Amino acid sequence: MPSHPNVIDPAFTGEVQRESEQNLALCYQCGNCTAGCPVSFAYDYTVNQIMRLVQAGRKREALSSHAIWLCASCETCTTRCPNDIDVARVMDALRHMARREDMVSEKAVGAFWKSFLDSVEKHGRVYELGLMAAYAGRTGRMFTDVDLAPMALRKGKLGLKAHDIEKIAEIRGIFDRYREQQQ
Amino acid sequence: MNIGVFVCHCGSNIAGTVDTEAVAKAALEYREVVFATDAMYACSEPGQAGIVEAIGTYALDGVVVASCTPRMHEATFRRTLERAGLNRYMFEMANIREHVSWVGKDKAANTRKAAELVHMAVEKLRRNERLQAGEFDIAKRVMVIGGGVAGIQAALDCADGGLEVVLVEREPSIGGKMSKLDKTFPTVDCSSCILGPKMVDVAQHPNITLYALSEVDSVDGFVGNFNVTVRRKAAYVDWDACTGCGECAAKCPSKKTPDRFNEFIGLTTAINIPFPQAIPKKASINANACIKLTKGKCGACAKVCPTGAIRFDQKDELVTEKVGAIIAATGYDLFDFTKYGEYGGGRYPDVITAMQYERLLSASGPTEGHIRRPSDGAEPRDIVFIQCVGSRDKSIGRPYCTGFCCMYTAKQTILTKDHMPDSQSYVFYMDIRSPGKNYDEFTRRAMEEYGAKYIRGRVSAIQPKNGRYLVKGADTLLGRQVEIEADLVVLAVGAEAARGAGELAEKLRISYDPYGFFLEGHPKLKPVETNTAGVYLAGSCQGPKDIPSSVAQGGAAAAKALSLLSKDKLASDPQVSGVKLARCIGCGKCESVCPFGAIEMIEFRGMPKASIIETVCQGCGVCTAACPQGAAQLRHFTDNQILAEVNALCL
Amino acid sequence: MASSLDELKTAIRKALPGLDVVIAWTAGPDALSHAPLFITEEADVARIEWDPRCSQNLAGYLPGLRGKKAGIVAKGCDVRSIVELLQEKLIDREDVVIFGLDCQGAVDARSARAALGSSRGVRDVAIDGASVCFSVNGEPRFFSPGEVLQSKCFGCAGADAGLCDHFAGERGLPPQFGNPPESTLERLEAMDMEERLRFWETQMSRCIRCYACRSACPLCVCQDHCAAQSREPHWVDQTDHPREKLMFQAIHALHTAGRCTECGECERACPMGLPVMTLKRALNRRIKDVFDYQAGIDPNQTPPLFEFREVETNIKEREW
Amino acid sequence: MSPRYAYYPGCSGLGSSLEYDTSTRAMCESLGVELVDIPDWNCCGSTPAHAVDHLLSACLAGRNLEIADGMAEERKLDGIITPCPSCLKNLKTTQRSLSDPEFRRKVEQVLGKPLRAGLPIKSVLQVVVEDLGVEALGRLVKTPLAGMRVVPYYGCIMVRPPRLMRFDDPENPMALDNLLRELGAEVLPFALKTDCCGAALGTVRKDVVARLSGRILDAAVEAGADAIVTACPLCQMNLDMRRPQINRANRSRHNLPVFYYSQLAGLASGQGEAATMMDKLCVSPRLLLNSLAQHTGERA
Amino acid sequence: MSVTEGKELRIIGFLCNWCSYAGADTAGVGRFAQPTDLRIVRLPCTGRINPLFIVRAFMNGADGVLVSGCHPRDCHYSEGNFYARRRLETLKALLPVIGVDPGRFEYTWVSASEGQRWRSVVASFTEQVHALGSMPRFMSGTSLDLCLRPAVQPRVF
Repeated sequence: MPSHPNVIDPAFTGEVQRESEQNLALCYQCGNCTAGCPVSFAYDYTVNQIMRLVQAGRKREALSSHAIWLCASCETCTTRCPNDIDVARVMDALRHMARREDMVSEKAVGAFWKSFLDSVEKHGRVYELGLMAAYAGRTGRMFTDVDLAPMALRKGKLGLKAHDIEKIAEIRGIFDRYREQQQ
Repeated sequence: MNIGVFVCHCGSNIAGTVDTEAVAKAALEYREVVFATDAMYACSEPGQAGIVEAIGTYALDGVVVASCTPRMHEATFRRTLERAGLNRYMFEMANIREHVSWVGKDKAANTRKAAELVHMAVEKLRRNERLQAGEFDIAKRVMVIGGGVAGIQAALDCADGGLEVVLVEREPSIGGKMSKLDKTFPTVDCSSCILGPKMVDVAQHPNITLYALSEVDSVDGFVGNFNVTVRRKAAYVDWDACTGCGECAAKCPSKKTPDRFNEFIGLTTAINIPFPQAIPKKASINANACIKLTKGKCGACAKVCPTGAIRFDQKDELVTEKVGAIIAATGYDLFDFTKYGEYGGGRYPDVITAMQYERLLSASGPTEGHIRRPSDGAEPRDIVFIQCVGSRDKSIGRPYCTGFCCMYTAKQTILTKDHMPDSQSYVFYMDIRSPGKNYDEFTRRAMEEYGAKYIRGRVSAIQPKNGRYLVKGADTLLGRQVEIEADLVVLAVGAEAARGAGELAEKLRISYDPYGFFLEGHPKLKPVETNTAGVYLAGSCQGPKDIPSSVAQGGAAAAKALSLLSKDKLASDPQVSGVKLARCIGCGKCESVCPFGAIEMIEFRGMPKASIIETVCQGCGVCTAACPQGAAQLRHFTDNQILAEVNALCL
Repeated sequence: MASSLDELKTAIRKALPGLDVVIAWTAGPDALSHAPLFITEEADVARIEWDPRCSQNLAGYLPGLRGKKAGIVAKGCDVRSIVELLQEKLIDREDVVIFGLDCQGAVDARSARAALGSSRGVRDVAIDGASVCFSVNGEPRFFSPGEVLQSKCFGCAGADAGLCDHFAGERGLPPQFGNPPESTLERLEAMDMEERLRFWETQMSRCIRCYACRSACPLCVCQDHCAAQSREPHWVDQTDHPREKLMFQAIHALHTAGRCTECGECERACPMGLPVMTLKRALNRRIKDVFDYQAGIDPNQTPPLFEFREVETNIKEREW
Repeated sequence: MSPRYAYYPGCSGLGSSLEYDTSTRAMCESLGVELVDIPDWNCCGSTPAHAVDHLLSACLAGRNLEIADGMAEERKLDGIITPCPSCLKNLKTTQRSLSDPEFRRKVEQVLGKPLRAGLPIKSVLQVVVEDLGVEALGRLVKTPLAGMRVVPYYGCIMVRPPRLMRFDDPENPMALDNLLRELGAEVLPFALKTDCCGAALGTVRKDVVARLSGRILDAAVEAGADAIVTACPLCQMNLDMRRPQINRANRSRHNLPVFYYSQLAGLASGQGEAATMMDKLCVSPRLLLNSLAQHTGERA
Repeated sequence: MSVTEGKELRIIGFLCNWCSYAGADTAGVGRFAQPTDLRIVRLPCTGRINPLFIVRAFMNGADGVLVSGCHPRDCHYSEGNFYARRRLETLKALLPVIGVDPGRFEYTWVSASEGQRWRSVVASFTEQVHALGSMPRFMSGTSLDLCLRPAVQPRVF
């Protein structure tokens, strides 16, 4: 775990609340989210610790955590939170902020998602073979899932050609205008 | 009328933003005001003395005090008037503190406003009447609803104080939740050993009438004169004849009847006496399980009963009791944990409630005090206790802390170790709440001496695994997930309002909170009173409580009832409605809107007329606003008094 | 209408032996408006009149006859007043015999007089489809319904609530006359707030405080205990000021809110021709919208101001 | 009138879960549910889009909603349905977020079109279980799956979060249980029916998927199942195609097949192995299908 | 507060003793500053309010009338405010017909603990009445004013 200076950013809590539309003050640290989280074993911080980091205004630690990128969005935490906090949505918000602040710690996850969206932008739909190639190129992980390829190809589960949609210009327009609005 | 006006400075509270001297000077110009002055603290000893003196000197008939809200000192100044020989209702207050000096910043505007409020008060006072409180007879009896430990205490204290007591209990025996407990915290003494003698006292007290297996059907009347109709449910046994010998239960062939007293973890017979120490010790038949009552055949109990007490044709019976006061002590119910799907929603046989565990621990329980898994009867080794099930959980509408679960869970871990030295208890908790004499020491003992492993975190899910249960929790102090394989899981279910609490509150005309707990008159200063005169609260019906608090509140409610009924007559508030018979045309509109049924139609010289039952009228004035002729008038708030206020303000 | 009248007379003759009195209409001093007739013996029956000049609502006489067996001749709109009296238990159903009639519309005497120029020489009035025919000195003069009929005849529901003990003529929907003339309420709605106040100031300055509106109202049950003249409580001052007179009209409107059937007796009786039913009409409209209630329909209902719902679905309370 | 829905197949239906898409279409046809493909539909954005930005996610999903809206009236559509829970969650989340006028304005700006998004959005499973009733499927059964012991695996988001999905019990869903029982299979209690398989982390964190999916396989075997039945393309891929990776990581030798429920529905109603694309499954169901055929043969 | 500047208007409040009067007290205890135009008449219950009090107030020249009671279901007398709601809702139809702008009359519910809410009700209602200005007065006749006014008008300010 990287060490961080004990810097507290009081505005951070409010930013997360706005972005996620959840009231973080409702969290009383019962740990139910952690208890039910399937990916917790791979986290650097448990979910309730992430919630605590946000409550405590510890922006760097929260946004550069690995946990937020390993969250599988399975919604177990949201479903069982006794205070009705949409915890998965808070994790979403933290990812958005980490990306904007350039603090993505799980580069591979970030890269995979970038490749995924690039594929969507290019074809309108996900072109799985192209996605894998792009992801491999971006991360240098040339052998990712290469063991599955023969089986997938044999079963016809990996389309060899992209299914571009007809009005691909519309999709590109969406991405263009989205990027414009972000600036 | 000679009116005196006293304008209070309240130190600088009023005088800081109101020119009190100018207000007093203005008041001298109002009709019939013969004296006006300002005073530093009107409510103080010298302030009141000044009022008394002015009443004598200026032969005042009425007084206006311009000071704080009447909700604060109206009663104070009314007593002052009485000391000076005036009628207490010849008094009006102008609220120039809360409604003027504390909320307005502009001194000129405030002063103008204060003067107008005084003018309004003077104009009303000019139309005030010298009202006299009436008196009415009262019944020196009290009804206690609910025979748990709080109700038992209240009943015994009232009875010892000389009142006749009617104790109504819904179940076949009194004793309530406490009678189901094995031991009590923090002394670990036997629950039935300390409660039993009190239950026997109830049975033997000459002043107590006990209606078990009975519920309140309806309540009417008012303080001092309630008429309560009690439904005595059919036991299918003549209790006058039943000796409680138990022959019937021994012969009953319906042996697989769910056992309510044992929280459904054991079985009983269709006819039974719920537990050995039951009071009254009488048999009753569960009509849903009885073969005779469901299928028409059998009747084994009737054949063996030595006194011939069985009555298959028995019906519910209604009895009406006249009482002067009512003490509600209806207790609580346990949270239904099947709402938690992640804990199995009731599908896992060895995930049980703490009360069920209590019955397993009890020597008089279905396992005779041996801890056994309900599924296979095996003795468990690893036991997980989960706290806050149905407490502090907004998502299922139970945001409050039940308050006693931390303690009973600690007790149960101790008893577990006592019963099974090789066992291991785990407790998942969020916070340990143990304020109280010897309470925190007790929870520490559970950990330090009895080796209970406390883990700070909630449990997310329970999953069956290899005949055991995988309990998936978190240790938030460690920042890790925790998975424990348990043989038995005990849920510390929270308390919720007793079923039917809302309906009873409606009958008693008392308020209840969103969760169904009855509302006390004031959270600090009237903890056992309600806003309905003559109705008091004891025990967990007001909010979850442990045993000592319930007993204390039972005693407190009894003291209130004794004090109320120590007088021979009660005074009635004269600020009630009255009907001028000459104006009334008998149209009955007032009768149809009265929320209290305080208006009856009478015949007067052959004409229909409305008549107010003054002791029932609460003084809301709904009738006055409904009467087109203005015949019904709420005293002290008559049409003319309010019109005078409106005219004073607007013309 | 002639055959209805015969039917009516036959029914009354038959019922009269069991009744103390029957109230009907007969020719009165005003050629445009028939007067009430109190029948106690059979000879009176011949004097009964039935034509569009039978405008007066006779129901208001019933509470005064309480304790007697009374028959009453009633148009559809009059029956609604009887329903209200029953609802408020001001009359006893078993003591009242209702003779219903197939009304074709009733003349508004004031407008008719204005339209004709004078009431002199009017012998007969008949309604024929879309026009009202006055026979004046043997000459027929035709007018449109909007010129000479009562405003309540427009959109008449003809309801008798199944209440009539006898019915002369054919039951069924009365004639529909199309759009009524513009009402005072509609005129007021076109004004701004101050103009409305001035309107009432002008109107009320003409009021002579005769209380004919109140005396004519079948639902003004208080009569000599009316709040208008009492000092305990002292709602209205005796000063001759439009404000006090309007205050009385507000009292009348609010006291009859949810009970008024808009029978129009108050305006018919007003010697100054003041639009005193306007306030009641405004309240009724609201009561229909908010409480979905109309007076005079069902004797077993409770008027809306004497009951409540915990959740009032049509009330939109303001958020602060 | 037979129900008619706009159908959103999702990207995986073109590739990795072709058999799900194909068998779902066949099942709907035999149930009389008419599917109108959303013309020129695009990817909903899936997990990457909502994980990166809500606006982008809503715009990608929103375009599909807009197209469906456009034809709703003309084609008299009862709603939008999709077989994929992940697509479902994205479409439903988008619909919900659009109730915020400020957000809707932004989305419409990026889309360049106004949005109504008023059609109800459901999973195919929900329509079958709630609207038609599993009995409707039961009536089609020709060769019951007798003797087949299965555990239903719902995945995380078919029923979660409950306030968004509004379908079945979030902790103990029974939709698939009841459906499979109707097909004649023996449905075993399965405690892990809503536990996570690792979802989209497969490519980047194989360790996570190996562990989570491994647990599900362990539990299924322990329960005594012959097969796992699922309703989610991602779950199926993790449990099926990634099986070698899982077995390698956990040193396990699990070989029980993972079906889509729609494949089994087709099989039971007599559509045959080819039509239900049994050959597309990576872990071969051959042995199980053989014994099923034998079982049926014996009874006949 | 802008409305306190300039001329005060005449606003009458009819408040029930148990909830809203106590709520206004709570606002006072909390020192929640309010415009000074409002004068409060204390009644046991909103069910005591005859709508004619409000008509009377407007006839007498009030510029605004505010009624406040316990929230529905919280009435001290259990039903008073339910009757009040119906009566006042009916009154709303009468006022505009006689020339009283609907914005001059409002009713609401404020509990004993809602001091802040009371403050904002008073502030926004006062502002609303100020936006409408003074209630137009009847021009004819002055005799009544003389007979109902106090013998001598206070003129000390």
